Amino acid sequence: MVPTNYYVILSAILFGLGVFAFIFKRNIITIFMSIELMLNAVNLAFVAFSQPLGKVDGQVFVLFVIVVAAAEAAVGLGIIILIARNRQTLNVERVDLLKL
Amino acid sequence: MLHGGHLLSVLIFFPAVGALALLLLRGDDHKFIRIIALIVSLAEFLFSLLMIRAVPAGAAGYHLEEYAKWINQPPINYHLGVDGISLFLVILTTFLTPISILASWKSIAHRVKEFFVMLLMLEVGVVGVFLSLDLFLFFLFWEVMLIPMALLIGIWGHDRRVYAAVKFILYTMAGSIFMLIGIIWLYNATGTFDLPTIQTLLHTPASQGGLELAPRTETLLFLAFFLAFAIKVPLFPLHTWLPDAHVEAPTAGSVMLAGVLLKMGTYGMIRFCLPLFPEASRRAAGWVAALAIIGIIYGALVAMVQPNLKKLVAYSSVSHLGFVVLGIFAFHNISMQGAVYQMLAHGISTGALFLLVGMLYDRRHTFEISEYGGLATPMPKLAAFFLFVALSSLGLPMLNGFVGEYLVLLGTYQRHWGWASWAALGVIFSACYLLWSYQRVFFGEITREKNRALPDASAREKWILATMAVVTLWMGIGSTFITKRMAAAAQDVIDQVEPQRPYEAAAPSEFKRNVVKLNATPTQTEQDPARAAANIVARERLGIR
Amino acid sequence: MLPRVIDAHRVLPELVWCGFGVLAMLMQPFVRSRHFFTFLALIGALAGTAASVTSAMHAGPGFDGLVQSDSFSFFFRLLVGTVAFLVVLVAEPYLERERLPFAEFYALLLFATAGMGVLASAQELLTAFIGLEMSSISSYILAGYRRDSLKSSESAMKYFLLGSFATAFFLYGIALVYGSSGTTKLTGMGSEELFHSTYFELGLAMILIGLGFKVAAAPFQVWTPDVYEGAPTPVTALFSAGPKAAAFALLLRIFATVPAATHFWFWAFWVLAALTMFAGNLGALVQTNVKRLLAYSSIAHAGYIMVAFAAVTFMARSGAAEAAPAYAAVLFYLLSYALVKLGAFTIVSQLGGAGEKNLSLDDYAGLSQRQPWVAAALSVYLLSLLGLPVTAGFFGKFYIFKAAVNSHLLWLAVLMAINSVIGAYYYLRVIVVMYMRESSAEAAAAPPVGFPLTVNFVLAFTVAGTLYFGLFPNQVLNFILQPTLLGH
Amino acid sequence: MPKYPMLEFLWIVPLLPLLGSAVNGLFGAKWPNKIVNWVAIGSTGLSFLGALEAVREFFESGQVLFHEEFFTWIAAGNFRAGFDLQMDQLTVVMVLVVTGVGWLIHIYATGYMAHEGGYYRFFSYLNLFMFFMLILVLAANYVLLFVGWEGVGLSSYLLIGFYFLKKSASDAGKKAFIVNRIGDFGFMLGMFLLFKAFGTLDFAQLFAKADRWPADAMGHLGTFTIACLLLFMGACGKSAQLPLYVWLPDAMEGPTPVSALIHAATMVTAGVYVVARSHILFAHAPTAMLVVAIVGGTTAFFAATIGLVQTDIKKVLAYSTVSQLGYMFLACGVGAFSAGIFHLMTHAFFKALLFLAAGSVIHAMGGEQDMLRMGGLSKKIRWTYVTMLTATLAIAGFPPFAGFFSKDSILLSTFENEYGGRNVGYALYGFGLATALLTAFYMFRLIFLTFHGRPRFDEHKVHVHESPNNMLAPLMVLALLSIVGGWLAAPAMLGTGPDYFSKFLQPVFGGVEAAGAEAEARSLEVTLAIVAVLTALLGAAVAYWLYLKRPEKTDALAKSLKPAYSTLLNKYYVDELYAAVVVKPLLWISTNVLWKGADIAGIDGAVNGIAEGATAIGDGVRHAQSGNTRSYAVWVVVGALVVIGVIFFWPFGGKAVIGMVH
Amino acid sequence: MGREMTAPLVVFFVLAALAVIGAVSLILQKHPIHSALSLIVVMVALAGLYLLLGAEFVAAVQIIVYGGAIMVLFVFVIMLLNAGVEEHTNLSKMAGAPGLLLVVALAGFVAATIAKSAESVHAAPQTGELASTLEISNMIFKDFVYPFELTSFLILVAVLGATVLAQREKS
Repeated sequence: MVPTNYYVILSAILFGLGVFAFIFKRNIITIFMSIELMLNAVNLAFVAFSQPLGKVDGQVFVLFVIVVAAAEAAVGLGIIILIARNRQTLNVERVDLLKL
Repeated sequence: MLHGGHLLSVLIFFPAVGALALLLLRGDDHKFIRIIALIVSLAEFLFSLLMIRAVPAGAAGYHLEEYAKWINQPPINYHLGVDGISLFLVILTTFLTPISILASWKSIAHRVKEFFVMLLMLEVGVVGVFLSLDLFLFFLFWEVMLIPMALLIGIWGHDRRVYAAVKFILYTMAGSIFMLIGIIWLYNATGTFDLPTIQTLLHTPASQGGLELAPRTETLLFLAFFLAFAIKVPLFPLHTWLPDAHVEAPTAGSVMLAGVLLKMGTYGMIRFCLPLFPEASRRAAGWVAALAIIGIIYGALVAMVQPNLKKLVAYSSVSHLGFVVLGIFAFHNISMQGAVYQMLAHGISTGALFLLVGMLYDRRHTFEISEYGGLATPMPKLAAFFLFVALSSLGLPMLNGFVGEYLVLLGTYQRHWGWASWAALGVIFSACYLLWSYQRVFFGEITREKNRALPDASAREKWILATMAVVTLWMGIGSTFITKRMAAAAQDVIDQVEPQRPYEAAAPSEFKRNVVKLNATPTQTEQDPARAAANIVARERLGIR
Repeated sequence: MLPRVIDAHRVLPELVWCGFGVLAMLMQPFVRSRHFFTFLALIGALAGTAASVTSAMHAGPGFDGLVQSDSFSFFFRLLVGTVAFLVVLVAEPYLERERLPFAEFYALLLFATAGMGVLASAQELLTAFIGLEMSSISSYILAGYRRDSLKSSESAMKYFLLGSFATAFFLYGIALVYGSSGTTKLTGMGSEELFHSTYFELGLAMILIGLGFKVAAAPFQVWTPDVYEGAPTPVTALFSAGPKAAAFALLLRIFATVPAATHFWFWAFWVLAALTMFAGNLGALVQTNVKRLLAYSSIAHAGYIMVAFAAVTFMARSGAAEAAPAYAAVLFYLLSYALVKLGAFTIVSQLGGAGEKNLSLDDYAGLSQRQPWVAAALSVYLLSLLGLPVTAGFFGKFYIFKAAVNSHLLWLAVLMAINSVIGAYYYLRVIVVMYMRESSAEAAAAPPVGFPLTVNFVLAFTVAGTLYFGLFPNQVLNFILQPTLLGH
Repeated sequence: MPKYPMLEFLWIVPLLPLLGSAVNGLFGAKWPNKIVNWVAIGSTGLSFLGALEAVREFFESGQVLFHEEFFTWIAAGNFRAGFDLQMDQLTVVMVLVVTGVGWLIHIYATGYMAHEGGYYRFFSYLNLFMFFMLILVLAANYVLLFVGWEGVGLSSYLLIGFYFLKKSASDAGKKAFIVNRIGDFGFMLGMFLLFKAFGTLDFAQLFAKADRWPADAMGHLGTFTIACLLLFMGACGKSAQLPLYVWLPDAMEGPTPVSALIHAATMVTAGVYVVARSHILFAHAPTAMLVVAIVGGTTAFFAATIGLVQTDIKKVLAYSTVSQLGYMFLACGVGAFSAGIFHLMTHAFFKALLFLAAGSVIHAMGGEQDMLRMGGLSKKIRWTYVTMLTATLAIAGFPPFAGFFSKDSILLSTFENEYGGRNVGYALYGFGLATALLTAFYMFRLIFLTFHGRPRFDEHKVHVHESPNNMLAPLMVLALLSIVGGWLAAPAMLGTGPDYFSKFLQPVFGGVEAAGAEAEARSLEVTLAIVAVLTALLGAAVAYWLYLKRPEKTDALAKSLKPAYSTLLNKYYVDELYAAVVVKPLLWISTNVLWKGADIAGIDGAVNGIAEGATAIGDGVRHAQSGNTRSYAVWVVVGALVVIGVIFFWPFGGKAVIGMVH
Repeated sequence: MGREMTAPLVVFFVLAALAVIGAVSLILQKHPIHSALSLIVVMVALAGLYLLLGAEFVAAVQIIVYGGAIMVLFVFVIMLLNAGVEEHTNLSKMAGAPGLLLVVALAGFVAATIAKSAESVHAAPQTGELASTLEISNMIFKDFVYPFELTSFLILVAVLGATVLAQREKS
């Protein structure tokens, strides 16, 4: 059997990659995708934990997270469209009017 | 729980009511505003005089106490009281306020209503500070008072007023925030903010349910309180806000600042530092005295070379307040009374000096000494008043400054002759800077044409100055009126710092007029024959009467 | 195990707010009158606030421990409800001035409020997460509500990206906590074992990261100034008062319920508090934009509140009763702070003028001459932020100091003291500008900015509250200090 | 009706001049001179009469010491300073001198100042001076004495700076006050020490206690010695002794009556009075006595040498005053207090006379003070000449003028003085005698330069005229006093009786001066007197030779002794020395080190530096806010690391909080 | 690792490798579309892992909602906005090398901590039974009915937000 730790380590790696992606990508959409990656990592952790605990609530949480992710996606893409329309760019580094 | 009616509450809040009334009344008629403010402040002064009756000579402890519950978690109470020390400080405040109002009669022309509102609010804060017996309440007034003062400086001041106002408030806050921590610490240790209660607890041995502070804790607490007060005084080297604040403040602001606000610092030392942390006070005394002495000499020397008249007076305050601090930390009942007296005297003298400087400014719009010269010719009356005030400030006997200074030095000398000797140098330097500046401003030929036609003191100015002069003279001669009322309170403070000093513990006797000295002497047996003969003659003479 | 009526009672305020939000959404195509929506929103906010009374009367755990209706949640529901109510009042003239749709704004506002209510009452991490998302997502949208404004949209983007980023941490923390304790209910995390669980420790760390972001603790605070500046000012007012309070509420509940949290978080709070105070105050020192300055000040105040949290940890050792003063410090501070910030941003919102152009400190020069009452009100707020007596802010700070000193956190208290002085400088700067500088020529020539009745009501309310709590904090404190505050 | 009304209401004596001062000061500006005169002269005259009556009552009551407490002025703890007046024989002398001479000078001043502006002001100040001087001499404790002490200093300041338009005048006034303050510094410390030691500052109690204390050993800095030295420091300031004498010559900037009254007859002798008043203390401090004697003797000689070459008529008299004051201290220093007071009294007469006469000369010359521009005035202003000559003879010590007797008794006491078994008297006597020589020389130089020889001024421009009667009358009275004032001591000199003056003061200073001195002692006295007279004659002769007989030699002599001459002319460069060593460095340090250095750059710099530092950090914090979302994310990661780092790796006790001991 | 290589383990490693590769590819791809596709790979791999964990309902939802709906939305928006290859602006220093170090430190620490502490997750008593969908629905509609209801409002908010934000100006 696969030890739960393996899943959790994988989720940590994916989460880390998500963080990494968030920082290194410049395209807002990609950055948003890296958030989705992080959420996926979390989901993996939930499911992984729920299995040895013998409870399904971990899986339920995943469903909630997916719903929330969907909601976030709707709003986030809305915001991205807004930015693209206002700034004519999707490069996050060009959106830095507010600073200092 | 009320003992003496609500006089103290009235004293604190009456000016606030006046200010509120001013705020709501029409704001365009400046004369009307001024008169209302003056009436309010005069009435306040009269109220404050009523306190004198309630503070009998020779009675220690608080009088006219008021007590009401205010906040129950933590238990903060509205506790007021007056003793011999605070009594006269309050009267000084209420006296200087109408004077300040009169002094601002003409010179404040814009935002008149706000000005007088601020002045009255300032009075509220200051009187509150002096009358509070609850640490929290004290702190509250202590802080509240900052705002009107800062606004007085910042709105009606001179060129660098904003800098000065901000500096003033930041300096003060920097100190007081630590005091707040100290107050809270005390509360945590004692469970109360009530000053007399805390005092009792701290002076009761732990075995009897009192609180004994560890030396380190006590020192830290002492420092927390002391820093706030030292900044306010201001003690060297925390004084640099003062010259700026004074120079930039309008006349009334300077008068209140020098006359009353600085005293809050020394009052705090007397009321809190010494009684609450006697051990730490004793340990710190040497350091504090050193700073005070440095302040005395340093303030005087720096004052001497100021090209700016107002700054000169400001630095002279540093010097004078050094005497007060020295007197307090000499832990001698004579010097303590001297310190309190010096506080009052400085309030009057320096207040008057600022009034005069302000009057000069009203005429010439400058504080530069070099702009003046020879003013005695066009304005002999002002010159005479100025000299009078300068003399009182430099401690000429029979004027108010002497009594305090002399008592401080005398008392200090009894404990630490070295301190007193160094401090007495200030007596020389004060003569230097005051007379030198006086010479440069008033003596000699007129060097600037503008000065030739300056008008002499107006009737209003004459009344203000004459009042100040009368008080100066009265305080110089009739000092016992004040000292006998505060002696017990001062002794009380000393007893709390150093309870084991019996030779001064004897309650000061009240001196009656015409008691032939030889009868009053406790050491009759020590007379030698020749003197004894003189005695007999003296007694016989009394018998003849 | 179907939900009972009493469960509905215990979450009634949120349901009411959501309900009114839905109502506003549904009415939007049919009603054109903006006053109608304002009215609706006001009633909604009030109704929800009133409903919190019912739910407080039916105190107890709801939905089998997902939420807890107790005095604590009652306090926060009242707070966020009142904030929402006041924000509606502030927003009305703003939306009209900026020509923005009403219904959606109010709906989002009510949803956000509901989210905060959930956060304040949640006793289970997933519920809390949903609440957090509700308030956050609404907030993202509200931040970008002025679509045509570059700043507003940028603000929304930054808030959204970083907020989601932080949420992921929070969520990961929940996962780890869940993994180690087997539950997401806070009440289930009392076991001694958890003190030694590394997963749990890491999970709590992650949760702290997520919530630290929400409350703008340094070094997570970076988003705050940008978002606050870019968002429409009434929304900024909401941000500074509402979500932050709600996030603190959740933190406080975790503190109170999970012993291991107090155990693990103490030094983190110590350090974060110190960093946050300095970051906020030092950053604010050099600001010239009032809105941004207030944003930095928000950061600083979060730092002060976190000082109290550090104290909570310390006191909680001796039981909930002992920690009560520290809780009280937080709650009272949040209350006073919410009032003040709301008032301040209201004024900023109103003075900003069309398109929020007049936000610079220079635009406030001579305000005391032009609009003395407004200047006076703003001064009251600033002095309260500064912590001067007779204002609520003073007691707030006082209680925090007290809590810190009680817990022997003297150094933290000293750092806070230093920060108070730094803070005094920039608050005073605003007052100085208002009172001691003369208006610019065009400002003096321009007619005074109008303050409609609604805004004046908000100002009067907040000023009165600030002064009232500054003089008589008794009632609030007595309420906060009751032993059953947290329901257990 | 009380038995002794004047004593009972002794305060009236000082109060009258104060009232006069106040009335003139407040209302005099609008009054004609005549009314001002009436007020001023009336108040002092009444005061003089009151003093006389008080003295009469004092003797009638037969008291050793009259003491009255009028009211308590300062009281704190066990300290009390009352407005207490006392009267004993010493006071009697002083009071009569002060009121008497003062009154005469007031009268003189009405003439002298008749044409000056600020007439009322002058008399107001002068009356104020009388008030304080009376307080000084009547005071029954050191504190009240100090009131008078400072008060006369103030009056002196005001009067020196009377011509306030002149910078030199106001400078001189300021200088006088400040130098006096330096002395007062010592005086105050002396008082503090006395209070510490004896618990009182009342003369009677203090001296009674002190009398029973053991005296300090020789060379031992005990309480008495230190206290006495400190008091003497005050006396040095007030009485212009080395090294604090510098103000007195400058004080001549004041109007001449002021110089006569304050800077010759009364105020400057206050130091001598204080030493005499404290003689019990000094008697317990032999070292202090020696110091007094040495300082007195040195000053006497030192000032006389400067007097030799001065050309300003008032300056000569000023240095002469310093010198004579030195004489008095010399007397006190050797224990001859009554001799000192005796000289104080006679000096008051003849020095006041000298000044008034000089004033008359100046008046006659239309304000000219330089003796080199005078000459041959004896015929034109005959009365002035006669009176001045009388005074000169008196000061030079020719019998039977007053100065002869007082100076003689000082020299005699000096000669006999011992200190610690060694006779140091010879040295002091040598100083005294040398001073006498110099005194005779410069005084006759003054007379010869002023009144004899050819006029050295333009007689067409300067209309020399005799002074009015109200100026001459006081001159006459004082001339008379300068002659007869010393006769009280004559019987002792002639061997026909005791020294009545000493006998008079005996209740104060105790059993001194054996009345019927032994023959040996008297022969010594006579010998010394002859020596002194011969010395004075020598001085006068040299002056005659140098200034009348061979005036051309003067310049030659001056040239040949150039360095010495210019040193003297420049008063040993003491003023310059003070300026260079004390004043300038002090100002420089105050300005550059304390004010601009410590205050502005140091403290304020530090404060502002902190503020700027905070702003700079704030700017740094601000720059973390780059506006770039990615960098914000990095900050979030940093924060995550901080949180995790603190939770997992906190070095200070880590998570052990829960277990932390209270 | 002294563990025997069983079949599930092999599957795990394959899927894990796939997920990691997908994630790395997401980072390395320059074009958003490619990144999106990489993300889909990750999601699919995770769905496989869910199956391996016995959570087939979640796996299904993962594929349908995540891989299907959400990612389609992403791709749609990318197309709509015509997003091109990522620009290379180098404006933020903070996001450069120090950022890399920090992230590595964070991820490394988290992974290491988890790896180190096998303690809390009890040695998996693998039942092999799949959690029934019924169980899940029971949970959602009973235990978590309140958050579930709240999510509906959340969706509402999202819809509202999307319309508010993305609608064209009515000029």
